Amino acid sequence: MSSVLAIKPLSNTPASTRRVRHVDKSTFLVLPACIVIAAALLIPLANVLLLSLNRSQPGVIELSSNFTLANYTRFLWSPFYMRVLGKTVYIAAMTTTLCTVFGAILAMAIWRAPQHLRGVIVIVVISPLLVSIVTRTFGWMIVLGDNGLINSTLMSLGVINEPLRLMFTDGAVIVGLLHVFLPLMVLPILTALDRIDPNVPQAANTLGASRFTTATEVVLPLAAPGLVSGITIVFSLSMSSYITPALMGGPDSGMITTLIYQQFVVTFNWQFGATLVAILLAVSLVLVAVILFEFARRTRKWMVRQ
Amino acid sequence: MGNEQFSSTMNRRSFLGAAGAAGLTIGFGAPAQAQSKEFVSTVFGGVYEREYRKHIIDPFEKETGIKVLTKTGLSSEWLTNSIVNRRSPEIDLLLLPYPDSIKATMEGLGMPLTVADIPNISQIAPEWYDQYDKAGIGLDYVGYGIAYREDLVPTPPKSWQDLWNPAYKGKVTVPEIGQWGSWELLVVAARLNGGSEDNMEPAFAALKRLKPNIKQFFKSGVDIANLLGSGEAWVCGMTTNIPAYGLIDAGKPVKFIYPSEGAMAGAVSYHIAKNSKNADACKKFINFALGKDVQENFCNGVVAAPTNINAVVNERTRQRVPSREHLQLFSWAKIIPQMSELADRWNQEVAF
Amino acid sequence: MAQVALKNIVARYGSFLAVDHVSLTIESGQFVTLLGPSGCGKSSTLRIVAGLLQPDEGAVEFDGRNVTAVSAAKRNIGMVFQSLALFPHMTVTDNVAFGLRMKKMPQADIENQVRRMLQIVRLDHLADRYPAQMSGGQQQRVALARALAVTPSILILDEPFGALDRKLREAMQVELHALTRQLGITALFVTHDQEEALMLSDSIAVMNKGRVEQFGTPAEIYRAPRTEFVADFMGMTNFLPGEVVDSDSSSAKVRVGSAVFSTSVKDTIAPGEAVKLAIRPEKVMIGHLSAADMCFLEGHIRQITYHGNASRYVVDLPDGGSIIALQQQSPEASLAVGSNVRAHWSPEDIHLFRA
Amino acid sequence: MTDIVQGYSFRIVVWALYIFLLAPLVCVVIVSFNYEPVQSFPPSAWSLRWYGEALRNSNFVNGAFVSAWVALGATLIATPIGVMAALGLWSSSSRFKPALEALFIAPIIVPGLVTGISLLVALSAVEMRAAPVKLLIGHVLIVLPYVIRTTLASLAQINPSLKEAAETLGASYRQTLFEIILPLVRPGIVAGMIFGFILSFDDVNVSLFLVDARTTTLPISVMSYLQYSFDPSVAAISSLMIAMTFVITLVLERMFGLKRLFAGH
Repeated sequence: MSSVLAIKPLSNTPASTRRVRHVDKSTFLVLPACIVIAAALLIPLANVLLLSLNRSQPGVIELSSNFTLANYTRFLWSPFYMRVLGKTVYIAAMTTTLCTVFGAILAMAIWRAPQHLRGVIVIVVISPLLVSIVTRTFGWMIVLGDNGLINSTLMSLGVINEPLRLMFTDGAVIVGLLHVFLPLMVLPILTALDRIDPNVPQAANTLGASRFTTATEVVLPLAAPGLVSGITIVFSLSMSSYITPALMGGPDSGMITTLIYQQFVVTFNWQFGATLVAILLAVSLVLVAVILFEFARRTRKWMVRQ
Repeated sequence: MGNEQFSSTMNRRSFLGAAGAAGLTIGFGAPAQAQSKEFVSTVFGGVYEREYRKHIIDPFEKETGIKVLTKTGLSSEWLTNSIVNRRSPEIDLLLLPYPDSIKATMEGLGMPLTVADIPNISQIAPEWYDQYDKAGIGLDYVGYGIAYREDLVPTPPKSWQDLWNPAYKGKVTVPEIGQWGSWELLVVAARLNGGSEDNMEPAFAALKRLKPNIKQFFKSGVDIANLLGSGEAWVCGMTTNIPAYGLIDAGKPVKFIYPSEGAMAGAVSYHIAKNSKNADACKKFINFALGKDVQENFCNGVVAAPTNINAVVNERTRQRVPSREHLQLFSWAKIIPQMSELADRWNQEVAF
Repeated sequence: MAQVALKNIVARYGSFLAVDHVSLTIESGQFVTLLGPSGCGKSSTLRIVAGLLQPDEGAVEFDGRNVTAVSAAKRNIGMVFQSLALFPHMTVTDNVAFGLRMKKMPQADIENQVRRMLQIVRLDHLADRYPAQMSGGQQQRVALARALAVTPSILILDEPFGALDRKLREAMQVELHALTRQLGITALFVTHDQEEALMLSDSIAVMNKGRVEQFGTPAEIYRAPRTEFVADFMGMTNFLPGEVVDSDSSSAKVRVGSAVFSTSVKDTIAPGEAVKLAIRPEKVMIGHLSAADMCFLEGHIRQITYHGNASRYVVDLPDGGSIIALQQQSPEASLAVGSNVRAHWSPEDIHLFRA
Repeated sequence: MTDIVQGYSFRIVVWALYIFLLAPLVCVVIVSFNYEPVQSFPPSAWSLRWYGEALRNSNFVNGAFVSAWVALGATLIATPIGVMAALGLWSSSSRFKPALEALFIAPIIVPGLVTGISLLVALSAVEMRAAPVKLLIGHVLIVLPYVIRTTLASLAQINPSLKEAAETLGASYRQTLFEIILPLVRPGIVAGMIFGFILSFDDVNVSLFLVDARTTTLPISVMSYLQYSFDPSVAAISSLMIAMTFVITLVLERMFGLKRLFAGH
């Protein structure tokens, strides 16, 4: 209902947000980052992605001038590749959703914790990032494996007779990704929470809101910039994650990156590998843009004005 | 007037020259010299690197004064790097495993190696020279077999065929496509079912039948150690002796066998980059590494079989590596061109 | 302190005209208020004076010097924002000292000036507090001290008391009034509250739809509103439609319904013209009778509300309109809801506007 | 009543999350003290053997230094660039803003392996062969998105009139930036730097194609080591990393107070 209002042209924004000066400064400010990304990522990447327009030729990495869309049609007409793409998006979406929920809870717990405990809790939260992925996976195997802590506990309690299959499943991939990406969600939300006027949640309480309602309907919307920051980072990383799905996933938990890896370093089919990268990039960018746009649409009216 | 023009051009040219020289110095790390004092070689990590250093690099450096800079990482990266930097190689000497060694051969990355340059080649079993089109030379080989948990399996496996034993339901681990052993597994599966390198079709039907038995496709040696060590998997369907004996030596109830049909071979070989500026040093080094004594010491250290027919390894090593006669070799040159398709079919029919 | 002049200022947002040819002069030491409803352009005008917004046309002059192109940072102004905009990471002292540091004043002078300012706003005991640790009124005074510390050419206040409770607000108004007069500050104040404007200002500019409808002293604005809008905004809530039946240069006869009233006018209004009569509610009296020289309309009381010091009557007129009266006395028993009464007022309390 | 129930369930979930985060890591730390030469759990005998082994491994030690320098260098280069970009995005009302935002996330959308290969090809083409430079370029890409995103999140919550207030008090754009805006967004910048540093330190995929014989990072050394050895020295390295982070954090806490790092005021 409010969408028509929300996408009003910028010229209609209220007087106090209209800036006349510094517009040229903003161009100057984003320039170095644009140059870095263009020079270090876009140009080198374009160089490789152009190969996707060549016929598949394992072992050949030079661009030829015979362009074709064969690789793209091969992808798009294959139910198999589309299923892998679907699975990739599904796992990334699940990871991001769980990460958002639990990240918000953790961030609020840290926010409300006494100052002197904060440092310790923050280290607890970022510690998964400090352990090499291979050892981390081994840790998960100890916890989730057939003879792992969870299964042996449940079996000794008589809850189950056969070990549950926890490791090497899609669920394990999501758990593994959640584990390392949680810090990337918690810290941005936390920094956003720290800017909230403590009176605001109290005001909600006085209006009869429960703690849960206060948290979800008052506090979190105010931390929206942190949330969107975390969501875009976690979603992007999940889409492009390779090692965790490879090590923790089951026989059929492969994601697009698994195939990309194969094409680039195993079969040396860079043409098709580049096609997969182009498709992954396009899908991820569109989905991230949707997230950013949706966020902007929902908060445009109150965000900048605090 | 004319002179001024000339001198300014000169100045600019000499400035550019100096800048170029500075760039080269940064680029190559050290200025190239007629008598190479060092070269870059690849090496696997862990125990392999330790033994390699101890028995080959250190004695070689001591003897010749040539420094060997080692690059670790993944063999597929070394190969990619060499293809990309073909004109001006970053890696002088490639030590490569299957199938990257054959890919390098087919890509023509390596320069021809001759007995004249490397006299010790004459002592090397011909298969480790010929399959690289004489542009590469084998250093050592290990065997692929089956590792299993003695304490957990109902009946111990004896042949490749036993991987399909229904008693191992959900307890077998085999390599992920692209991992060491995966192509060998495909060839074994094809051969067991009337196929060959030229007819890989039967492999897929066989692997589809294997699927119920598969717990997990392993992605690395650590995976094997973790899966077998923890008992998550009982049987590892295609592994070299290295991770298997790693577990056995650690006291795990693991056994390793070479199946009755024969062991698949895992060989590593040297390839000198065609445009290497340090080819002389590399040749000296290869000759040193292929010498009988060096081979014996090194192979006893990493527990591998020597390629030098005169080298005799100790008892422990002999028990753990397959004999030359018991090896099942196959034509990698026929498999490599099919790899992209094979991987695609594997993904669609076996893995996903 | 400086004289500040706006010359024919225009500001647009796309096709929307926010400020429509505004010209205004604020004499040195004067306290001028821009008064108007929200969206009338008063905030844009104020931001143009501050240099936070570039006008599309026109010029801003400080002491006759054109400063239109000068940035806010170089105009030497002091501004109190609606949200106060205190720097949350700085103590009171650091907040007040900020502008002086920007001016590269020697450290010792900064300390003196900050101390003096905090004494003026009576906050010297809270110098090391952070804004978050202070009450709303205290924060307000910090904002004021910060703006005044730089001895600005002009003090600009953007509805600074909006967030305060009534009592605090009144206290702050008194304080601000005393302070500006004591220091002889040129000030530009923005509010939508007419009482606040009347109390604080030397002059008031009433704005509507981007234009200044009237500029004058509080007394002028209050007593002699020049337009219907100003009259309405200054609390003349009774508007009766009428028609001029006879007029000369100083007086006019106006018919309202069946009644005809005489009133004095400043310029001639031709007979037959439609007009509106405006009368302040406090000038309207309610009774059963009225004196002979008074104007009156008859109707019946619809509503009576008690306001402590006054009673408010709504009298419905037979033609469908109504009239509001504010009486100082308590309601009389005879003046109950439903009773027929006369609403009457003196002819000089009538303000006439062309409809 | 509901508040009490909600309070308890909140606390239970939070504790469950702490356990979730720590459980696998505690297992790793326990494994690192195992005497056995393969990773196994629970340990049969305790020992510090693998710590000694890990610290004697020159590849690990040198790799740790290289990783630390590369991560630090990349963070120091990327932070000003990223903060500038975030400031630019913040003050911009351009139509291209969403596109730019997406562009700035692109480095983490592209799989690291592909970034690495692309850089290898491109840098070889321009004859850039110094591994430290190549690694720095790759790792600046790793760090940049985190700094931009977290700074942007902090900026979004600054009251715009603070900027104007500083301006009316005579502050130049630079002074407003350094005295008002940057101190207020410091928590966001610090969070971004921490992520950037850690993820750069931990990176395998981008670095794999950029290291050379002289300059190899710790994660690459660890990965290579695991090709032929399966002992707990890698678990020991990981445990050392956790311990070191604890120590560094404690020192930071003593010196500056983490409060100041993670909170605006």
